[in-house]
Amino acid sequence: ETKLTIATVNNGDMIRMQKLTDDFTKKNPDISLEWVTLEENTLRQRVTTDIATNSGQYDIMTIGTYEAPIWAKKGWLAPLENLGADYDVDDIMPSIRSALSNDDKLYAAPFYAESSMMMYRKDLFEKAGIEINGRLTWDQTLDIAKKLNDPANGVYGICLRGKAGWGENMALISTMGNAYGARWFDEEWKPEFNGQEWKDALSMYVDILGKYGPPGATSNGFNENLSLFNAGKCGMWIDATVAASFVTNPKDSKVADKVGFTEAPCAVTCTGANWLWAWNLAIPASSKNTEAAEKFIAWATSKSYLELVASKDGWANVPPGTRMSLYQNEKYLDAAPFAIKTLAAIDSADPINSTLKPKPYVGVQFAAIPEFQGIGTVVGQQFSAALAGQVTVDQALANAQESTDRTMQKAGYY
Amino acid sequence: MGAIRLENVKKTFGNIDVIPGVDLEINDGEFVVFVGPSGCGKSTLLRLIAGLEDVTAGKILINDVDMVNESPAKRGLSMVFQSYALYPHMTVYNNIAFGLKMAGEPKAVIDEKVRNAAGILNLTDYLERRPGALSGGQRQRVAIGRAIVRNPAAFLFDEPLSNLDASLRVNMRLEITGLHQELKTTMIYVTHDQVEAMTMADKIVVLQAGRVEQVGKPMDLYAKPANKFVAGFIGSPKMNFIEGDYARARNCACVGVRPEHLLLSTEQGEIAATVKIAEHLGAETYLHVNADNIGPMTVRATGEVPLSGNDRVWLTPDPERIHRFDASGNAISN
Amino acid sequence: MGAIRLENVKKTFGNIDVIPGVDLEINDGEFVVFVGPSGCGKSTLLRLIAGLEDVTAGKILINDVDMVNESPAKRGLSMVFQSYALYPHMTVYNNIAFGLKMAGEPKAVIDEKVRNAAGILNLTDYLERRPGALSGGQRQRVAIGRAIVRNPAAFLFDEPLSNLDASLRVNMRLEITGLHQELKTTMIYVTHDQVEAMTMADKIVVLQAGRVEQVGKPMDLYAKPANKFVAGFIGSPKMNFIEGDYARARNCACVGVRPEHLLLSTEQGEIAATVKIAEHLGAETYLHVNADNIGPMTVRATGEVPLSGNDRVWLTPDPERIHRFDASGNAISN
Amino acid sequence: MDSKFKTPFGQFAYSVFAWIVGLTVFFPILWMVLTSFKSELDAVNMPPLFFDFNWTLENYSGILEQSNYFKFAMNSIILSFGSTFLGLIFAVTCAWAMAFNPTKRTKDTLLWMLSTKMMPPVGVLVPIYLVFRDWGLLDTRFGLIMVLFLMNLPIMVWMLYTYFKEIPKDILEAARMDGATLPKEIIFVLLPMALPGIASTMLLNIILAWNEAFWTLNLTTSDAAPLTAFIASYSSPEGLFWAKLSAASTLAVAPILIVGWFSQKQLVRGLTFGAVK
Amino acid sequence: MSTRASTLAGRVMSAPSIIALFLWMIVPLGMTIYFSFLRYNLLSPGMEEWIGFVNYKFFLTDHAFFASLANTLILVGSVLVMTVIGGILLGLMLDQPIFGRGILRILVISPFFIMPTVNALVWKNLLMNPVSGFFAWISTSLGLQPIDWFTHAPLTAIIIMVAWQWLPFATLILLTALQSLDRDQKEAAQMDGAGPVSIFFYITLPHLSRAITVVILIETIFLLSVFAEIFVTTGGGPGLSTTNIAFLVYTQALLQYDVGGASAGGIVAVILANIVAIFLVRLIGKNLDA
Ligand SMILES: Nc1ncnc2c1ncn2[C@@H]1O[C@H](COP(=O)(O)OP(=O)(O)OP(=O)(O)O)[C@@H](O)[C@H]1O
Ligand SMILES: Nc1ncnc2c1ncn2[C@@H]1O[C@H](COP(=O)(O)OP(=O)(O)OP(=O)(O)O)[C@@H](O)[C@H]1O
Ligand SMILES: [Mg+2]
Ligand SMILES: [Mg+2]
Repeated sequence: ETKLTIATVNNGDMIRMQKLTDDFTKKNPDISLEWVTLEENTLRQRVTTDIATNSGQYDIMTIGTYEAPIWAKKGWLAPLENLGADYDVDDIMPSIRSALSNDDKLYAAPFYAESSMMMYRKDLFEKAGIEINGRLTWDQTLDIAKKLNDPANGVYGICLRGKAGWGENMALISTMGNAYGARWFDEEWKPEFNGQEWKDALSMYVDILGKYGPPGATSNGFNENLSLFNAGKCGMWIDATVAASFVTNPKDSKVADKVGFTEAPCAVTCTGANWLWAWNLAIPASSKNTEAAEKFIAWATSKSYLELVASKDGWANVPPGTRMSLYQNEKYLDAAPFAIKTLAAIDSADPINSTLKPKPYVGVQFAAIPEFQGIGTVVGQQFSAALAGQVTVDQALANAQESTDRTMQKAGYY
Repeated sequence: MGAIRLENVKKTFGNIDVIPGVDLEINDGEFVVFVGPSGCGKSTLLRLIAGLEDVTAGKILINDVDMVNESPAKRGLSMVFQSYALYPHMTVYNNIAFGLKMAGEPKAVIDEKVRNAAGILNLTDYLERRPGALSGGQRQRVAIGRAIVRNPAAFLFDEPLSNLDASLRVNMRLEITGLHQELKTTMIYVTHDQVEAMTMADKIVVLQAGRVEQVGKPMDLYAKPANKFVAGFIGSPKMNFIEGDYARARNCACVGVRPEHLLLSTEQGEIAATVKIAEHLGAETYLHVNADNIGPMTVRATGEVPLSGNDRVWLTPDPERIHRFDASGNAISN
Repeated sequence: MGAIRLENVKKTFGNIDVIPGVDLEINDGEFVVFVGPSGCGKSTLLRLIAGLEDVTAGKILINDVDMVNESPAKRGLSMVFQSYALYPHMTVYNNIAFGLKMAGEPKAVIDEKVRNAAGILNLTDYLERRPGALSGGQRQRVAIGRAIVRNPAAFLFDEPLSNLDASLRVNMRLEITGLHQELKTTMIYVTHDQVEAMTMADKIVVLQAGRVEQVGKPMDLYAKPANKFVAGFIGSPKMNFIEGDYARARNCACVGVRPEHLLLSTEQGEIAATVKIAEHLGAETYLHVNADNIGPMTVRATGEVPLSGNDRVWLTPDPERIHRFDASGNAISN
Repeated sequence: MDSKFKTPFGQFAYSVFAWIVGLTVFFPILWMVLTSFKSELDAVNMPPLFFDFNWTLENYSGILEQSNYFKFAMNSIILSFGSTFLGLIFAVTCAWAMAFNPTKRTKDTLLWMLSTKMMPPVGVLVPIYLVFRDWGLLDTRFGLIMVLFLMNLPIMVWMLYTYFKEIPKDILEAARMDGATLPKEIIFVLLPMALPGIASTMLLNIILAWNEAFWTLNLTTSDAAPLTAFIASYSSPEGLFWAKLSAASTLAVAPILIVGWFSQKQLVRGLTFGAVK
Repeated sequence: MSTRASTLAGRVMSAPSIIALFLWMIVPLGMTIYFSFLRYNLLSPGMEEWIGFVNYKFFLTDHAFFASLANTLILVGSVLVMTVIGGILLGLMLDQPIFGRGILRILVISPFFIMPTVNALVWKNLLMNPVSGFFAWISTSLGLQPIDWFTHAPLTAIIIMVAWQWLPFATLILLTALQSLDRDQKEAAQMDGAGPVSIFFYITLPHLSRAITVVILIETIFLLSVFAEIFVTTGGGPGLSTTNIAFLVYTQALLQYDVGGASAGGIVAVILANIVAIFLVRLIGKNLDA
């Protein structure tokens, strides 16, 4: 009997998968599964330590689109070459697939994928007489937020991520930066926070969230904002497309039937204005159970898994964003009113060409280099300090520039 | 100036009558000693006077003013505790000065009084030390110094010497007596050591189970104990009590003879006895004997007596100094 | 069976010579008392014999076998500690039985011995209690019981009574003496109480600063102290020492007279003095006097003497019992 | 004067005041437990719902279904008790030596021991991790027990040392005279006498080991993962999660809280670190 | 008991602990010192190279270092002050007769049993959340603006959480110390005319000094490495406002995977901790006969 140790993140889709594994173990009686479920940051730190030290404690790891290319390039991941005949690799969304491949080999299979978009309260928009025509700009969004903001009644104009972290506030702010024409690094790998683009983007962020956001925005991440939105406290919310299924679920959401969806706002450009992220399953090269692990990955990311979920929990709850076929499935489109917008967002996010000016790195809302986690975290902290009013926007940018510069220098980029 | 009067003072803890009712008159300048067996309420009575415990009923008059509802500090008394209760973190100086500081006296006055007290008690060289760095006797003196400076109406001592070793005890006993002669302040002194009681007191109060058994001058108590309890309690070694025929022959329930009032002879006498243990102290000899028909008795003889275990001796009580007690233990006057 | 001989036993702590070298012979069945001022090395010497400390040099022979390198248990001695050192978590029974258990004796034997010891010590009713529920005297007995059951070659006592109150002390003193008479085992007994030393010992060893000052029978030490130190140490109240002209007139550096060897008169005598404090104990009276040209002296008079402060008295030393010392403090034989 | 409150009313009023203070201190825990019985929507309700909500066990059943709580709890028990017992063996002998056979360096050694605790764990994570990997100790209970044991050893030694110092040497010497060998002396005499101190040392260490979250999280994956790892999987899932989080939190702290409540007398009695002479 | 045998036994019996701790200290420390001179990113294994003091230079010139040093000191200092004062007050409170004192004491010491992670989660989400937290409700009920703890007073929020956790510890130790205060001493002071306040400042407080020292020592050891509370709530932010040394080293080690830099940081932290330790030892040497 083979025991697979699987590290997963503690989000709803993954937890649902854990509950459905009977289906897998019935088909593969010689494989047993051991789950290690962790909160995102802890998970990342655990699996990274494990893989980097070649400790081999996990057979399957849940990793993001950030890690996948870096690790694949270092040869830390086993290529997924035996996913089976009916797996249909070509059905995977191209943008995702390219993000997970190296030298044309797939190193991780997407479990679900997301981009970002705007969720808004149709009822409030209607009351305020706002109509959405085409893609919004950030300036327009600012106006709308101002109109919707009504703290006395517990409604805030806009909810955005404010919690520091490269996967939290920086995901959003990076896409804002992209929209304003900024980039993380120039072609020489020098950080560019001293440019006007970043200043515009950050000023807008601090302005809109500081003035029309909920209190405590600096500690709001995805979860906190989801709670707020579900409790009916946000007029708009720009965040991951996966949120769509939660905010429309009447069990958790007070506003399930009042949510509208639209693309994330643009500014000078729409390139890179929405991010691309996927949680993927990968096998560390150190695993001794590669074969069984691949079997499991094939099962968990297959089309039939989607059907399995649909049969148990309904189509609205299947993991979104990974397979094109899903978006051709009428039943899914019926059950998920947000499906089209999600597809559009994911489709339009290109990890390679996500900035107005050329860039040396891969990734929309991150740069897929090992140093980025640290840099992103530090910069994220500076930006949340700016949001908290502890430092000015200029100061925050200068600090970000300095520390990023130091790190890149220390890492030997120049 | 400190005359203290207790009028029907009662104290109960929970529902235990610790002091069922005590009347007592203490004159100004008197040295009064409370004695009694352990647990008889000596400390309790003292603490009632000090105000550290509330009385259950009764009056405590200090200089004719009822102080029952006053706080300890207001009663103008000073207390020396058995454990000394020095403040371990303060220097000797500050220990002595503490009460004056609390009373808000000016610095100069405090300084003068402290140095004065230290002078009386030979503590001048130790003023800057902490209690931890003092010997037992010195600590004791600091505790007394603390009491002196407040110029109290009366001093209260609760077994102040019982933590000291024998020879130091003798010295401190003399010092306190000397102090009393010098200050002439009323002192109430609790002890269960008869030697202290006998040598120090102007007046001894013998307590038993919270009741006053007898009040009087030491020599009166020694010579004319009011009852068997007092007779047995005062004097060391303890008085011999003889019951049975011997007592009946003398018209009483019990005859008491102090060990020092037994005439010893190796030839003849009233009571025949066998020596069990002879304790030779040089200046005197204690004989623990087994008297025929009577049982164990103790004899105290002056000087060195060449007797040892199993020797036969004869004892004759000094007829002048025989005590007789009735069946309920009260003395029958001769 | 326990004869103990110390041969040139030395002990240093760090570089302090606590015992600079002691020779001592203790015969089988003897009751030997170590006395001396605090810190003189009594406990250290006892602990060296017990094996709780290593000697720095010298031999300790128990029944003629050098035990210097044996562990305490192997020396076959029992010790009674000042603090009793009872095991608080064990019953009296187990406290007494512990040593036997450690020696691996069979249950039945242990039981018999424990009950036997308990019988001797009147502890039978308390065997199931813990030490916490015993009185001071009972605890003391348990400690002795623990020592007895092991049938030791000798008992070692380190101030076993100093934690007890005065009257209990007298009783326990008698009990231990009785025990010695019964068991006839060698006993080494440390105390700084002269009464204990005088009354209990077959042989007293007077120590000062780790050195043996004198060894002898109690009465010999009382009557013929080898030097001023022993003279002052043995006897209570302390011997009066008179120096100056008075001594010079008697061909020595210092004359010693015990308080009980001073004849007291209110009319005439050798030395005129003024009473400072008179302590009336009933059976005797201590007078603390200030002798003209000499200074403070103590007089011990039998019975009640009607004197008090400031009375003039005259003292006459008993010429037979005068002690004379040379300049270095050694006694000059009369 | 034992009681400052001469009237029953004074004492009652004071008691009420004290209870208010006490409940305030306790409130976060109370609130956590209450929230764990709410539905997610009730949990975020404004104004907060105190008792008049629909009590539900669904958070608990959800958690017990989703993760193997008992495995985590069992690991917590094994790790905290195991490291405590192991620590006790080492600490008792060491403290015995220090208290009864002190050398000139004893005090310095003790302080040095304490100072080893001042190293920030993150700083040495990588070295330890590498050592653990090479020795195959990752995700083993044994490895974790070793770490927790070493982490708490200085505190244990110090606590026991302070208790032992208070035991009169005489008694150990008496045992020695009675012929007890060293192990017997320690087992039959020293340990029973120091029992309150040992009990509270054990308790404190169980608590510290139970709550240790850095090493237990970083050196385990599943086999040896204790409740700290369990809670890490609930700390922020998607959606409304306060009630579920509260339930998970309650489950994570309940065992130790109950142990603590039942043994608080021991803890109170012994937790002095020699601060009381 | 200073026979050769027992001295030897003492050596032998303290050796295992000392050796174990020595290894536990020296092995990682040695490795850490070695790593601190390397360019060593965990994500680039095999690329380690000797770079001398560069890691130290970077760590010490980082303005994050000074910010986190200050934060560490503020955190430790404030928590100490709060727990000691709070502990004394609670100790005094619990030292009086109260109806149900046993249960009350249980309530008061409960926070000590709570895992730091849980502590942080509960405070952050259930209590301090500015929108639906309990404190927000109190503020709104009082007609005040809810405090946005983690934006406007993040360090204070952390301090409160940590202090809450350690308050019972201080209370317990101080309570035991209070109970050991000789009744005679208080009574002597009463006889000397001292009121409750004077008794507290002149008698009780000096009596507690030893216990306070112990509380300070033990708490400092744990407070220097407060981590979980920060990790769960603020992630060191906003800005650097809640980054302490331990967290800074964490960001180096597990966010940047810069083992070299983290090692240098760790060594710096060890040195700082030892400076604090020397400080404490002074304090203790005076107050504690350890
Ligand atoms: N606070 C108290 N609560 C209940 N009983 C008490 C209290 N204080 C004293 N007692 C009881 O009152 C009685 C008298 O005690 P007290 O201390 O006055 O005796 P004592 O004569 O001073 O004894 P000792 O010579 O041992 O000091 C004892 O039986 C004691 O147990
Ligand atoms: N372990 C030790 N280390 C250093 N010095 C010691 C030690 N034990 C005893 N001493 C010193 O040895 C001397 C003799 O001590 P010992 O305890 O034998 O005296 P003692 O005659 O028993 O006194 P006491 O009557 O006070 O009990 C003292 O000066 C003491 O300070
Ligand atoms: Mg008393
Ligand atoms: Mg001694």
